[in-house]
Amino acid sequence: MNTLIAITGLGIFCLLFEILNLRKAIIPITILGLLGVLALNYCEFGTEQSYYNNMIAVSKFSTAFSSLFIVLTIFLVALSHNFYQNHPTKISDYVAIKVFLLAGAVAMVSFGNLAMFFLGIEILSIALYVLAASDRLNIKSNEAGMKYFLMGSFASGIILFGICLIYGAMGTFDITEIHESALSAELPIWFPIGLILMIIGMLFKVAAVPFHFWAPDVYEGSPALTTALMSTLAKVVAIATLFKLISGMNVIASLENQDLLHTFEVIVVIISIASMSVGNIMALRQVNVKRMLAFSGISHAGFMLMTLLTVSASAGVLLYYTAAYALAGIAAFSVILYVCRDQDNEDITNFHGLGKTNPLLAAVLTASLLSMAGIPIFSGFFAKLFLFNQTIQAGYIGLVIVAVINSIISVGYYFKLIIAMYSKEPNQERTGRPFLIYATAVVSIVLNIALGLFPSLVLDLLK
Amino acid sequence: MNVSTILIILLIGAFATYFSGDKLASKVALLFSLAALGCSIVLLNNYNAGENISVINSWITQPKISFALNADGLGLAMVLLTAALTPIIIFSSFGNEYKNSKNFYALILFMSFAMTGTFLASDGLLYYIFWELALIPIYFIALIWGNGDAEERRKAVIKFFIYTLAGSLFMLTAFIYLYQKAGSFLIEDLYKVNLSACEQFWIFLAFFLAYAIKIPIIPFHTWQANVYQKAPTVGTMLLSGIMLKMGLYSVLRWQLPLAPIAAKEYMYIFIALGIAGVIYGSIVALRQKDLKKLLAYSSLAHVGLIAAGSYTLTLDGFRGAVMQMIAHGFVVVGLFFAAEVIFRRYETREIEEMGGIRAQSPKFTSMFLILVLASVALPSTFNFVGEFTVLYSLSQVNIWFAILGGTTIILGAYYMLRMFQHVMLGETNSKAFADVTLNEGISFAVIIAVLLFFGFYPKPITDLITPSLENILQVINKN
Amino acid sequence: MDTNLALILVLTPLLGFLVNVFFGKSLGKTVSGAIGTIAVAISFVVSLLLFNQITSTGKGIEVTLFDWIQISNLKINLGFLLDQLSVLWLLFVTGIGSLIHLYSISYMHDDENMHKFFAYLNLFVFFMITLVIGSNLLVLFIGWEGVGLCSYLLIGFWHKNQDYNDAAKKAFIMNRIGDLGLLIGMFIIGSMFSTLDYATLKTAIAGATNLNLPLLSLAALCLFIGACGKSAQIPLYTWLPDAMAGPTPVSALIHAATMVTAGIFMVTRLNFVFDLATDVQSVIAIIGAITSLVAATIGLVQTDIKKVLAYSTVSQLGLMFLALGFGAYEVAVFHVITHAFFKACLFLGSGSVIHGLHGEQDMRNMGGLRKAMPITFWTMLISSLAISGVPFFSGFFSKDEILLTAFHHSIPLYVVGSVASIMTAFYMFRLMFLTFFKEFRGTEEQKHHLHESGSLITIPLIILAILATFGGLISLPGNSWLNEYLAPLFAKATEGEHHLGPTEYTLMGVAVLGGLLGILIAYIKYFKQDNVPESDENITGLSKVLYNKYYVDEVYDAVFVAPVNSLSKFFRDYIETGLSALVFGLGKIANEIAFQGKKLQTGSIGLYLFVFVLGLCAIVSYIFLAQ
Amino acid sequence: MGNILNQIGIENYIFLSVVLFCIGIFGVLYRRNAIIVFMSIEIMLNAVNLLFVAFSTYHQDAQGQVFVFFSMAVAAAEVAVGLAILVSIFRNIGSISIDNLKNLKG
Amino acid sequence: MIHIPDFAHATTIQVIFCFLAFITVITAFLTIFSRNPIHSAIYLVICFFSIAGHYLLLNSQFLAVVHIIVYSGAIMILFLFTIMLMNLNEQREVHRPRITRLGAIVSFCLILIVLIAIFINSKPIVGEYDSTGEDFQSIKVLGKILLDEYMVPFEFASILLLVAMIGTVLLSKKEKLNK
Repeated sequence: MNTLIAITGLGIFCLLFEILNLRKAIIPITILGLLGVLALNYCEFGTEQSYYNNMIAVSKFSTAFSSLFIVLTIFLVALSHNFYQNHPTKISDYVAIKVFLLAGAVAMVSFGNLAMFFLGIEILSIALYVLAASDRLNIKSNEAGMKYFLMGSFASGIILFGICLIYGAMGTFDITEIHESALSAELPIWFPIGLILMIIGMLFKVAAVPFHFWAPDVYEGSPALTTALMSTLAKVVAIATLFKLISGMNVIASLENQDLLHTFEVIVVIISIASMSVGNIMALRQVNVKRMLAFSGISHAGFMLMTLLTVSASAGVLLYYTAAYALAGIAAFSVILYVCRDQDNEDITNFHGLGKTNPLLAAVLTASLLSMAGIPIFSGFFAKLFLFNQTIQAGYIGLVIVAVINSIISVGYYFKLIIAMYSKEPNQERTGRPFLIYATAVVSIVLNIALGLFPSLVLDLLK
Repeated sequence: MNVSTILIILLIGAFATYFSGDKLASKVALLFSLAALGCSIVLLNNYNAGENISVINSWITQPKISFALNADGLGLAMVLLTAALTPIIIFSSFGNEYKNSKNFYALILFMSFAMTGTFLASDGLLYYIFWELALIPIYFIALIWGNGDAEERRKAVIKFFIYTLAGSLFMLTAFIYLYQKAGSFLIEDLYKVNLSACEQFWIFLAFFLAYAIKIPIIPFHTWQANVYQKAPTVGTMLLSGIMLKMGLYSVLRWQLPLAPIAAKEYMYIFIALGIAGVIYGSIVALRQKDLKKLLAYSSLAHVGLIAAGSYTLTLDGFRGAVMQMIAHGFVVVGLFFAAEVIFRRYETREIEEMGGIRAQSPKFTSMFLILVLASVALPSTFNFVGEFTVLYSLSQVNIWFAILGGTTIILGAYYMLRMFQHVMLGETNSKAFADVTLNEGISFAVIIAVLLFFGFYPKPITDLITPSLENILQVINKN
Repeated sequence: MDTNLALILVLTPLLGFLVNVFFGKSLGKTVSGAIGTIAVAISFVVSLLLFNQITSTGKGIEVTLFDWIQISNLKINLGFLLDQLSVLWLLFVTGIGSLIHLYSISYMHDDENMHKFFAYLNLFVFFMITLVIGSNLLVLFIGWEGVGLCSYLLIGFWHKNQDYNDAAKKAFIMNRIGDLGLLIGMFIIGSMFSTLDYATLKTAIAGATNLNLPLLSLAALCLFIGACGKSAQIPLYTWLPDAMAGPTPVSALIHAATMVTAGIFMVTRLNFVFDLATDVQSVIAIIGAITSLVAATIGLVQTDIKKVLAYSTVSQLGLMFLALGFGAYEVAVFHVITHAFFKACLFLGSGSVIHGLHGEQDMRNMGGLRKAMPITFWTMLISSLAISGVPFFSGFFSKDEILLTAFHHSIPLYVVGSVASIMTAFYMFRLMFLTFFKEFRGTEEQKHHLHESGSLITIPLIILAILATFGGLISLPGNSWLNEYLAPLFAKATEGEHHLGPTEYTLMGVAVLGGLLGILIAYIKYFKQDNVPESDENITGLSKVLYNKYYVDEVYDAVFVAPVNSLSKFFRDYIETGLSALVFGLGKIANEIAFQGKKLQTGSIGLYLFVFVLGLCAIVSYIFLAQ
Repeated sequence: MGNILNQIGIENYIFLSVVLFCIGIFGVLYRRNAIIVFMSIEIMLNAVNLLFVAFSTYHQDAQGQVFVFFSMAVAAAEVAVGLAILVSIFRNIGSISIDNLKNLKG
Repeated sequence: MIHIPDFAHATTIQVIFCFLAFITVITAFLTIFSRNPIHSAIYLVICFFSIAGHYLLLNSQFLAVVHIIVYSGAIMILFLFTIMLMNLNEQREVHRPRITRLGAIVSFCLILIVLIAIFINSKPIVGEYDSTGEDFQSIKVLGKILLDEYMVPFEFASILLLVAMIGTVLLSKKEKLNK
């Protein structure tokens, strides 16, 4: 709860700084503030408490994921400095929106009441609509914003409908109560329908097939930093929320009660397989790196959805996977931001010869791509390992084999980028060594590798 | 002192090389690789003295993964192979200039590190990690410092990477499955798992896919020739000299003991595949125009035989396979180095453009010839010891295997001598060919010395590996 | 003491090799030649000592150096067995070897790589000694392959000529085919008796109760294939004539006197195995007889002086195998020894001729050398008489014994052998007449330089001629020292000891008459009628077939080599690319799907939402309506 | 005062709401004019709001109605942002047809 | 099963419900089908009013009022302003391809059938709808719940609005480029 309040306060401070003409201080202060929030959040870890009539329920799950979100936001804010250099008057708005977005995100994983969940997801979505369209003179950005907005509010409508049906069945919005009564035999069918509709809405947010169409377009059109945010923070938030919804409302047991569990699992398996396959195969032919990473994100969503098959045991795995994925994503995007800052597109050709001009960044990007591809010592590998382990334990060996095949396909496009960096001649001058970008890139990839070397640190958090 | 020391030396070496700058890199790398060699020899002594040189630390609690390195005779033999070949490979590259040599040599040491780890790891997952790690450096070495048309090279290298990764991911799946049964990735625990025949079949197949691609066994070899051709010679040496042996070693260490029923059941098929590789590789090698490609196919033939030996599930087969691995490691490194020596002078790998070198460079010719002869397993070279043992074990399974596998001594002689004839002999070449330099000579001499010494006196190696191979055999035959 | 002696025996040639390899160039030609010769001579002296010891004690010496290869059920030592057979072989290997080394000092003096030549020769002797004295089959195999290697090196000694290199390669590969057989034989024996050691094997076989005879026969057959390769028997004989590409001393040493007899040595060594495999023995006899006939017919029309001798060698080896096939090992050994003497002499003589003619080998361009090279002529004449089986020369005794043995076992094979000997007599004298009689047919320049070779060449010739003359004394019919000497080796009672009765004398007479008949025909054809073989393009009919060696090379080429090569091309061009395309194909399929998939991503919100709704409907209806 | 649902039945509210919701979806799919599409989304949200109120009565519980307030706030916020985006698109390309938004594809 | 109203004996409330429902659905359709955006907006306003009527029918007067204020008063005005600002009329509307319309109709029918079918399939609510008699939807109660129990979401909604505000400003603010 304190975390949420602190984050909101920080957002408001950001706006105040603009008024006070302390524009230069915004980013450092925000970063410091977020670090403070992180510390605060860390202090809350381990306590199980609910606040304000169970509006906010702090648990290990929520604090752990909140910490991850905060860390990601720190990186994203750090990257903002260079990204918004040409928009000095708007920087406070951008940063504030990001901080508020974080507030929404934290609310989404620590909600104790569906109202908080809905507001959280709407804050997140609206902030993203704005950020996606924020390059207002750029038609692509407009288009991205519009597409995201239209489809996002459509999905919001469906989520809302789902919430409504759940309320109709339960007569309450409180998660704990829902959890308790989810097993009662007298439940009207509204409850599972509502659940499914909510889950579908969340599947849209995580960009799972067949609700994924927006992702590549929006990722491509949005300003690069927004894409970074969407592909790391937003995706992680969405999947974590979905997980929390399912575990928090006792969905599995409830569905089992109604003999729907099997079909539900079939659906999850199909969506997971479809997401992986579509994401990976479609990424093969992409020339725009952001678009490629969008498809890669779709495929990772497919992987993450596998945790839904083993909800009771896989919270730690999900945390680990999301952390690994998001950190690699941050590292990759900081390099992309650097490379494409003066370009009007993000085509692979821009990366030619990066290995020669900026070996460090090239190494970071390589490492992050390797992590996403699941090559050992990078945390991406362990993430996949734990995930596969969990899934095989649950008996879905076929799914794992499909996942394995998909991992193989994914190497194809990740390595396209690596090859471009190392084996082609540089086609442009790359000057400047912006400190924040370098720092973000290096720190995030170091964190990623550290996670790989000591997976237990994160994995055992949610035991 | 335990086995992790070697790994630490190599890892530090990789970083030290990177930070030592382009000028010093090669020397620093050589120094560290020699240090690793020294360390492994000391460890060998300690091991022979009965000291415990294994390491086991818990690493990840859930799932239970340990940082476990265990050196038995087999592992040590392979580590020694790696440790001995790495300095030779590094030293052999002294005649070449590489751009960004600090990266280059650091990658070599890193690869050596990963391969050593593979040979030592006694935890399934740790093993897998090292296994995959070894892939990355060679990928970059081939991609960045390779030769030939850039586009072709990219294609070949990416194919190699994806292909090998594909195989190993199935192995990973198998490991995870085994973990479910054993509750641990430790090799002892995995050995104890009781699996049904059907489960074993799939496990065996998954492992086979990984190893068949890495070794390679036909028809999974298509990456090999291209990559060997495109990679810089150092990369080719690493690949053929050590990395292939990872696959073969793993067959013995992991595949067979983990799925013994399947191994016994399908033994004939896999032996047949190995032998098909022998014949096929030899025949394809006959008409190769590119020297490195020819050597690649010869390698295919040889490893086919080694694989066949491993799949016989007899002590002789195992022993012969291991000895042949070591011998082949040295020989193939030497042969590729010979190709490189020619390339340094003639700037070509096309056999047609060579010839008439012998008259100009007697020393080189002699050394090359000895390597060629070792490669065709002339008695008194170490290769013969290995090949004889393997063929003997095959004959114990079925005499036809020995006869078909034995065609390698005919076909091998055919293509190698044919190659030698066209590369070295004939009317004196119009282009001048300087005889080997001292550096080059030392590399050759070391390799040849090793081959001849063990050719006459393989006992140290036999004694080293036999107990551990017996253990493996015991696991295989436990039920 | 014995160990040291054995080591000196083996290692001196190796030392000579090493010295010549590393320092030969700087030592100068004469010195390196001398080193090579002395190294072999020392071995010869040691062999004499050993011979002495063995004849006095009558027991073999066993030397074990160390464990070599460990295989679960058989342990292979690196060890030596010096018994009657091996010492006998040693004597003529090192003895003739020394002579040929001596000869080579002069013969090879003009070659820039003379030190290498001696190095290789020394290496050969080293391997040959190893072959002979190895205490088990695998040590024999070291030598076996080692001599093959040296043969390869020496055939291709003039490496600038690719034809020579081809010949060398061919020799090596043909040998390797045989080696595979030998290996398989070893495997079978090893698995049957758990040993490859001669002595142990012998006792094991003697003590075995229920032997798996078919398997043992298979082993014997495989071993015989090995022998075929090394000793140039059908079907693996074609390398030997080609091997004449090497310098003539090499032909004398390796391809006449020593290496090619390794097959006979091996069979003799393993007589206890072959004795049990009677079917295989018949095969050996038949193949030996056929080889001897076929080679002899080819030899009839060859014009290259060395080729004639080469086919003669093949033919004689065939005769030896004929004897082996009948279990008459000591007869074969006897012929090996006499053959070594006269054939070495013949080769060295021909070398002397070639040397004198500066490399000319075609007999059509010779003639009348008798006057210019008297010593060469006389020594060669003696040897020719010996090989033709003219009485009281060494060849007479040995050949006669073979025919005698054949007669006792199989009349048809006897006939074949006899015909082959008649032909031998014919072509040897054809050679003599064409080379030494009549007028010189070469160029004026050659004629101008005609001269007798130096003493280093003639001395070995003379020694060998003497041996060729009197070598037969070691096994006179009815009173054979050799048979007694070798008797401990053989499991069965000796076969060669024929009681000399009327039949035997008749047969002897027939053989002598046959030999003389051959000489007579040659005399009439090439001396009286003054025929000179036609030049290549004019040869027709049967003689064309013979001249082209029955087109065996061509047939082998068409049946084995060409298919393998075209298979290789096929594999390279189609299978490899096909497999590669298959793997790439998977990637291409994925790419193609991606390409099509991209079209689905039209950018139209309407479509996206449509799919969204469809997905929603599908999921909801699957969960709630599908039941 | 009796429960009004006794006379109408919660099912009917559900059906009405579903129909309305589907009309909203239909509108989103059917129209290309972005403004009308926004309106259709509003219809969807209103359909849900209606159901909330009906359920609120069904459970005799005010929480459902409270939720409607939040839902309205969300709707208002969405519309504001959506229209802002729309306006900037209109400024850039002079059209509000979503069919013109097809630059990003593939 | 669908409870078919017995029109003959329909109570007033039932009649009103049917009427309102009819209005709602029809105007919703008309909103979509109108060529002129202004007409659409006006139909939508009518639709909102009819929904407010439903609220009144369900006895939640406060919500009805708020609904009218927010939707008709605020949101629709925003729509109308925008429409007018852009000077939209029928001519602006591009021709819709037939496939789009077909797709829209198909998916409409599909989702309608699916959802209706599910709800019909479900077991009907039997028995009386209980009425506690307690006041649960007066302003007083609502205020209490909203500002007490739902205080946090209430506050949080302010952040939502703040974000929307900042966002809107951000999207429409012109930058001084050369600063």
